[in-house]
Amino acid sequence: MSSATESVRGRARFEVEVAGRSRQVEVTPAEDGRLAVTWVDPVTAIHVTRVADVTRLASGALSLVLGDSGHASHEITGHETAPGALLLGFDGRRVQVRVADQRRRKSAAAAPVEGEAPVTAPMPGKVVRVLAAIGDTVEEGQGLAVVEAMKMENEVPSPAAGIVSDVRVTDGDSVDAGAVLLVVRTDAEGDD
Amino acid sequence: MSSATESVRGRARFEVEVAGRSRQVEVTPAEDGRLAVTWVDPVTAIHVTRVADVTRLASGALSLVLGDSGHASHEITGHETAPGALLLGFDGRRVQVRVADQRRRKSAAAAPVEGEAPVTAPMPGKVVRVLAAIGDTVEEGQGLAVVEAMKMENEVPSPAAGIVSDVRVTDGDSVDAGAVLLVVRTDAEGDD
Amino acid sequence: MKILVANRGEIAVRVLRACREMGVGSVAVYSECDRTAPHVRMADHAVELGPGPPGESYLHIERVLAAATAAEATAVHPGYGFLAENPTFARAVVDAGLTFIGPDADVIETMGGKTAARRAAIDAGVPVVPGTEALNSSLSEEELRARTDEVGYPLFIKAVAGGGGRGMRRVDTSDGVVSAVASARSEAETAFGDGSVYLERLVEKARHIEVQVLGDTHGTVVPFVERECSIQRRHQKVIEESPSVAVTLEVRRALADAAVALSSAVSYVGAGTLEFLLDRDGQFYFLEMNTRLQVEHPVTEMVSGIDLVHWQIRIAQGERLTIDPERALTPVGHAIESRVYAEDPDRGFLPSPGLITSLRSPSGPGIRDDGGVEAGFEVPVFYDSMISKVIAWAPDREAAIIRMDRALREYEIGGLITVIPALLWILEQEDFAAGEFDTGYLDRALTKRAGESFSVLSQREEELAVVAAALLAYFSSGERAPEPPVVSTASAWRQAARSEAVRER
Amino acid sequence: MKILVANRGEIAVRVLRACREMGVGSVAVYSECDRTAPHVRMADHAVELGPGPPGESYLHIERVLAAATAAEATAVHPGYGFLAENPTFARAVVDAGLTFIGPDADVIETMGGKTAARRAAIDAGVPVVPGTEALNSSLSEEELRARTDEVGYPLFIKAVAGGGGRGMRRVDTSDGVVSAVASARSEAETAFGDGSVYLERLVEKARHIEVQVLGDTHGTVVPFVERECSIQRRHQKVIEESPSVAVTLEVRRALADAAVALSSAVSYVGAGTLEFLLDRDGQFYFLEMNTRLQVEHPVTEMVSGIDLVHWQIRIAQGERLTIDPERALTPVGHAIESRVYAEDPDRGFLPSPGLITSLRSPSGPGIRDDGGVEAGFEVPVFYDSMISKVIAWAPDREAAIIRMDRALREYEIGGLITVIPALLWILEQEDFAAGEFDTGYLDRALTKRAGESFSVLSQREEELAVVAAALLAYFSSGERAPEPPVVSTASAWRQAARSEAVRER
Repeated sequence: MSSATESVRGRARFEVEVAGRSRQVEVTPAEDGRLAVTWVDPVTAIHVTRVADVTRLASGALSLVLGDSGHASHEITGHETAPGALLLGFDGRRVQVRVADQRRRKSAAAAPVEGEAPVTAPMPGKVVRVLAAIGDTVEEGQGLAVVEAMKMENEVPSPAAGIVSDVRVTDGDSVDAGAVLLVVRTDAEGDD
Repeated sequence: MSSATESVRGRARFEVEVAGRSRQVEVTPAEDGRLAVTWVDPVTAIHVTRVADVTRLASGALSLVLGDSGHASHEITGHETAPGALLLGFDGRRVQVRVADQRRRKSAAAAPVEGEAPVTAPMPGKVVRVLAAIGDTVEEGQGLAVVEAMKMENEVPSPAAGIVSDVRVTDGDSVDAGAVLLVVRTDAEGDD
Repeated sequence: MKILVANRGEIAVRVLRACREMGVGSVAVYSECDRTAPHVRMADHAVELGPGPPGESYLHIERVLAAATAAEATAVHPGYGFLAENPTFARAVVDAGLTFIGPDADVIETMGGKTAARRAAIDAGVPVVPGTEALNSSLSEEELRARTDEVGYPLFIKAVAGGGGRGMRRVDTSDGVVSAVASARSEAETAFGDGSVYLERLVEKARHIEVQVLGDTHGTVVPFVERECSIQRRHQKVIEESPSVAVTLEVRRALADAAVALSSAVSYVGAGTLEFLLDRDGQFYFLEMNTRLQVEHPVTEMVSGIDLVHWQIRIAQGERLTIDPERALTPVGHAIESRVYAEDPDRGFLPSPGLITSLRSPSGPGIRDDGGVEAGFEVPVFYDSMISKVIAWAPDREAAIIRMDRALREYEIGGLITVIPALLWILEQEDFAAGEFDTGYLDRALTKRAGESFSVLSQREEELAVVAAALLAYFSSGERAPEPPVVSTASAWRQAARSEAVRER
Repeated sequence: MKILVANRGEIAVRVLRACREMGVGSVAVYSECDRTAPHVRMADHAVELGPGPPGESYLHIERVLAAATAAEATAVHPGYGFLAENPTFARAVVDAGLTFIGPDADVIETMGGKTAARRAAIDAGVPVVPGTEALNSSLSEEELRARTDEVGYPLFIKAVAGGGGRGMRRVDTSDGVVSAVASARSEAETAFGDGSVYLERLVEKARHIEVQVLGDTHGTVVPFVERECSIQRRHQKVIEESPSVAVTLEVRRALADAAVALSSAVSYVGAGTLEFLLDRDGQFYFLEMNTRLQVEHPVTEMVSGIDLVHWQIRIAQGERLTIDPERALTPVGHAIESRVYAEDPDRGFLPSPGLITSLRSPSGPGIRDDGGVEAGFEVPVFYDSMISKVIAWAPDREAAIIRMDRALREYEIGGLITVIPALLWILEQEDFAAGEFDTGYLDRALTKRAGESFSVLSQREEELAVVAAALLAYFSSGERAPEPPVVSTASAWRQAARSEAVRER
C-alpha cells in the first residue's frame, strides 16, 4: 500500500459555515502525521491551506499547533448544540458554526414540512404559560409561550406570521432545549 | 420478579484486606437504592454494617453518604496499582488495600513458581545498571539493579537470598512498573 | 460547633472551606439534582432535602431543620439567597435551639422592609434618597402632585412590598404622576397583594456603592473599605470591585461613619452590607441593607486580608472583633470580581443549564476562583445561573483588570455556555477602564450594540474557526481519524533510546 | 517583546501567565512527551524540541535557539533548572541577538562557582561560613591539621567542583582529618575529574534562610523579606514560607543589607536569590546565590504583593525598579508553599510518574495553585517529580498552616501517587507548628518514624476504607452494578412535577 493511497484514504471533506459564509473544506493527512486543512476563502476567492499538528486532549478539546502560522498554538473546544451545529471555543471566544459531512449530507434528517414553522424551546426548562391556542392568528415575533429556567422567565416568540396549527405542551410541562412547543402554519401566499 | 430476588441478585462478596487484616465483605443493594456493606471485624469479631448512598462521579471517584454514621459524607478515589491492589484515597489519606472478587478468586493468575523470586521494577523508568549476573549468589536486600526515573536513581533490592537464575534486562532498557528485571532462585532448604 | 450550611453552589463551598479551616464540623444539605455537587462531598455530613425545586428543598424550612437534627448540627449558616434573609427561618433556627449565623430575626425584619429600613436610616442620621413614606391611598390628585413636586423630578414610584422592579414607575414631570401612581398601585396589588407605594427621587447617573460591616455581640461594629457594584445588567450585579475609583478618602470615611451609625442603631450582629447610591457630586444616599454575606464579599477579603466568613463564625461563637479598623478601611491593592453565569450572552443572556463536560479553572498569581461546580456536574435548571466567581487581585486597578482578562481567557468550561465572552468585552471597554460608569452603564452599552455577538471574529480568528470546525468534525468521524496514539511510559523511553542510538551512529 | 519560555511544567505556566498579563507574545517549547502539557496551549506559539530526555530537548541549546528563530522570539526566559544557570546558554542567547531574561553570563559564571561566589561575598564584606580556599594538594599532614584546627570542628571537606554531596566528608575532631581529605579528594576526582577540596565549618542546627533580590540595569537593587526554607528532605526543599519565625527585624535588615552589598558588587540584574545559613545565635553566613527565579518565589509575592516575574520582564525591557523598598521588606501576613511531588512517601519517596486520570486543584480564599499538569496528562519519567505548588496566605502563620492543610485535603489527583499525605503529616508536627526546626529536622523526623505509613488509619477510617474498597470493587464489576442513572434536565423537571403532584393529593 503506497503512502499516496494512505493519504487519499484519510482525506475528508466538510461543508463549514462560519460567520454566515460557507466553504468546502478538505482535511488531508500528511505523512508526518500532521493534517492539512484547505479551502477557498469565500470573500477573497483565495485558496487557503493551514497545516496543523493536532492532538485530542482528555477533556475532548483539541490542541492545535499551526506549522504555517509561526507555530501558533491554540486549544479548541467544541460542543454540539444541535445536529451539525457546533459551538466552538478558543482564546476566550465562543462561535457558533455549522459543519456538514459531505458524504452524509444527502441523507440528512427529515426536511421541515413546507409551510410549517415549529416553535421550539430555546433552553431546557418548564413551560410556565402557553400564550396561544390552536387556530389563533399570530404575528412574527409574538410571544407564544413562556419557558422558565434558572429563576428567569423567557418568552418564546413566533418565528413567522400564521395560524397556530398545533400546541404540544401545557402549563407546567418540562421540556428539553429544542423541544417543539407549538406549530405555526404560515400563509402559503405570504412572503416565503 | 419479586424485589427480594432483585436484592439477592445484586449481592456480591469480596475479600478486602485493609491494614494487613482480611475480611469477607458483602455488598447488598437495598430497595431504596442504597447499598449495605457488611463484614465481621477481624479484631473485635463484631458484625459491622454500613449503609451507603453511593454515586459514581464523572472523575471515577465515588461519593458516599453513610446513612448510619450521621450522614457522614466522603469522596473516595480508587486507583488500581496491580491486579487486586487498590490505592484508596479519602480525606487526604492514601491507603493501599487488596480486594479479591470471591467468585473469581479461584481462577486467579498463574501462581508464582515455587522457589523463584522475581525482582521487579518498582516504578517505570530506565535501567541504569544491572548489578548481578546469572549464577551470582545474592543476599536478601542486596541491590541487584538501579532504575532511574524523574532524575532519581533507585536501587532494586533482592527479595530473598539465593542464586540469580535469570537476568532479563540490560543497561539502558526501559521498563514499566512491575516488569521483571531478574529472577532469584531461593535455596529450597533455606527459610521459607 | 457543627454548622449546617443551608445553601448550595459556590457559597456553600465557600462556607464549608471556612468550617474546615476553623476545625468546626459541617453539614451540607442538597436537593436530589445536587447529589453530585461538590458541596456535598466537601462537608463532613450531607443530608438530602428533597426534589430540585427550591420550595421542596433549599427553601423548605422544616426539611432544613430536620436535616440539622439528623446530622446533629448546632448552628446554621444561611449563605445568601434562599432563606438567608427570611426572619421566619432565623426565628425557627433559634427556636430549635440552634445558633443562627447572622443577625437577630427582628433585625432582619426591620432592615428587610424598604420603608422601615429607610426610617431607621433617617433616625440614625444617615442620608436617604429624598422621598416619602407610604402614600395615603385617599390623596386627591392635587395633593399627590404637591407631594411629587416636593420630592422633585425625575422620581420613582415604588411599591413598599416586594422588589424586582414590579410596582415601580419612573415619572419625569408632574404630568404623568396621577396615572403612574394608579398603575403602580395596581401592579403592586397584583404582584404582592399590597398596593402601597411611596415616592423616591431618582438619583441620576448614580453609582451603586456598598459598605461591608461586621458587628459583634459586644456592641462593636467595624466598617470596611467600600465596594463598587455599578456594573449591573437589569439590576443584577456582573462585575464588582474594591476600592471604588469614585470614592475619595473623605467620602470613604463618611460612608463608614454612616454605616456604623445605622448598624449600631439596630444593634447589628454578624456580617451585613449597607447599599448606597453615590451621585456625581460625591453625595451618597442609603438604599437598603443586606443582612447576610454578599456574593461579592471576596473583593473586600482580598484588599483587607480579613476573612469575613471566619469572622461570621467567630462572632456567632461570641468572640469579640479584634480587627484593626484602619486595616479594614485601608485597601491594599485592588480586587475585581467577575460573576460567571451559565447564560448565553449571544442569545440575550438566555439561561443555559446543562452538563459540564470539562472544567479548568483559572489560577496562578493574584487569582482566586470561588466555584461551586465541577466536570461531570449537570448545572440544574432550578437555581440561579451563577456557577462561579473569579476574583483578581493586583497592586492597582489597571493590573487587576488585565489579570482578570488573563484569568477569564484561561477558564475552560466544556459543554456549557457562559457569559465569559461578555465579561471580556466589558473589561475591554474604555469607559470601564476609565472607571466612568454608573448603574445604568451596562444596560445602555448593551442596548447600543444591539445584539451583536460578543465573539465577533477577526479575519485570523475566522480562519482558525474554519480549521477548528473541520478538525473537530474530522476527529468525530471515528472510522477515518484514529485517536492520536497514547504513548506509554516505557515506549517513550524506548523511543528516546532509539533516537539516541540513531544519533550515535 | 516575544518571550520564549525555555522550560516546562508549572514554571513555564507561571511565566506564560505573566506574558499574557503584560501583553507580550509568548513561545512555548516542548519535548515529544509534553505535547499535551498545559504550557503548550497557554503560549501563543509552541515549538517541539525533540524526544523526552532533557539532553534531547530542554537542555539542547541549539534546538532551543532554533525554536526561538522559528517562532520569531525576541527574548528567552529560562525559568529554573534546565538551562537557567548555564552561562553558555545565556551567552548563546545574547549572541543570537535575543534578550536573556536574567543576569549577564559572566555574573552567572561568577556566582555559580562555589569558591568564586564565596570570594565575592568576602570581598563585599558579607559573612561566609568560616573556611578556606581550595587546599594546596602538597600540604603536609601537620599543615593540614593546622588548617582544620583553625577552621574549627565539626567541619566539612567539600569538593570545589560539582555538588550533590559527592566529594563531601564531615570531620568532628582532628583525628580523622588526613584520611577524610584523601577520600574526599579521590571521590571528587572520580566524580568531577577535579580533586580539589576546601574546608568549611559545619554550622550546627542551622536554618536555610534566603533573600530574594531584584536588580535593574540602572544600578538599583531591592531586597525582599526573607524566605524560610529549612524543611528539606535530602537537601530538597519541601515546604517554604515567608517570613521566618527565626528572623528578627534586626536580622532581616542585616540580611537585606548583605544581599544588597553582594548583589551590587557583582552588578546583579534581574531576579536572584542569596542563600544563607542562620545559626541559633542569629548569626548568618552566605552560602551561594541562585541567579534565577526560585521555585518558592510565590511566598514572597504573596506577602509583598509584588509580582517577581512581571519585574523580571520589565527589568529586561530596561525599566527602572519603582518598588517601595519598605513594602518589599515588610511582609503582610504569612505565606507557605508546599511542593507536590509525584513520589510515593510510603515507599521511600519512590518516583511515581504516570497518567493523571482526574484532577481537582484547591482554590478559594488565600489559596494559590501554581500547577503544570492536568487531567489526561501523563507525568513523564524524564523530568523532576514536582507537578505543582500550593501556596497558602493568611494573616498569620498559624492560620496559613491550617489553610494549607485545608487546601491539601481538597486536592484530588486521580491515578497518581503524590507526597500529599507526607505534607499533611509535616503540617501536624508540633515542632513545625512551633517553628522549631533546622535543615536536618525533616530527615531526622523521617528516620525516627522508620518507614511507618503516612496514612495510618484510625478505627473509623479503617472501617471507611473497608466500605470504600468493597464499593469500588462492586462498581467495577460492571454486570452487577449498573452506573447510577444520569438524570437529564427534562426528566429532573418531570420528576419534580411528579413529586409535587403526589404531595397535592
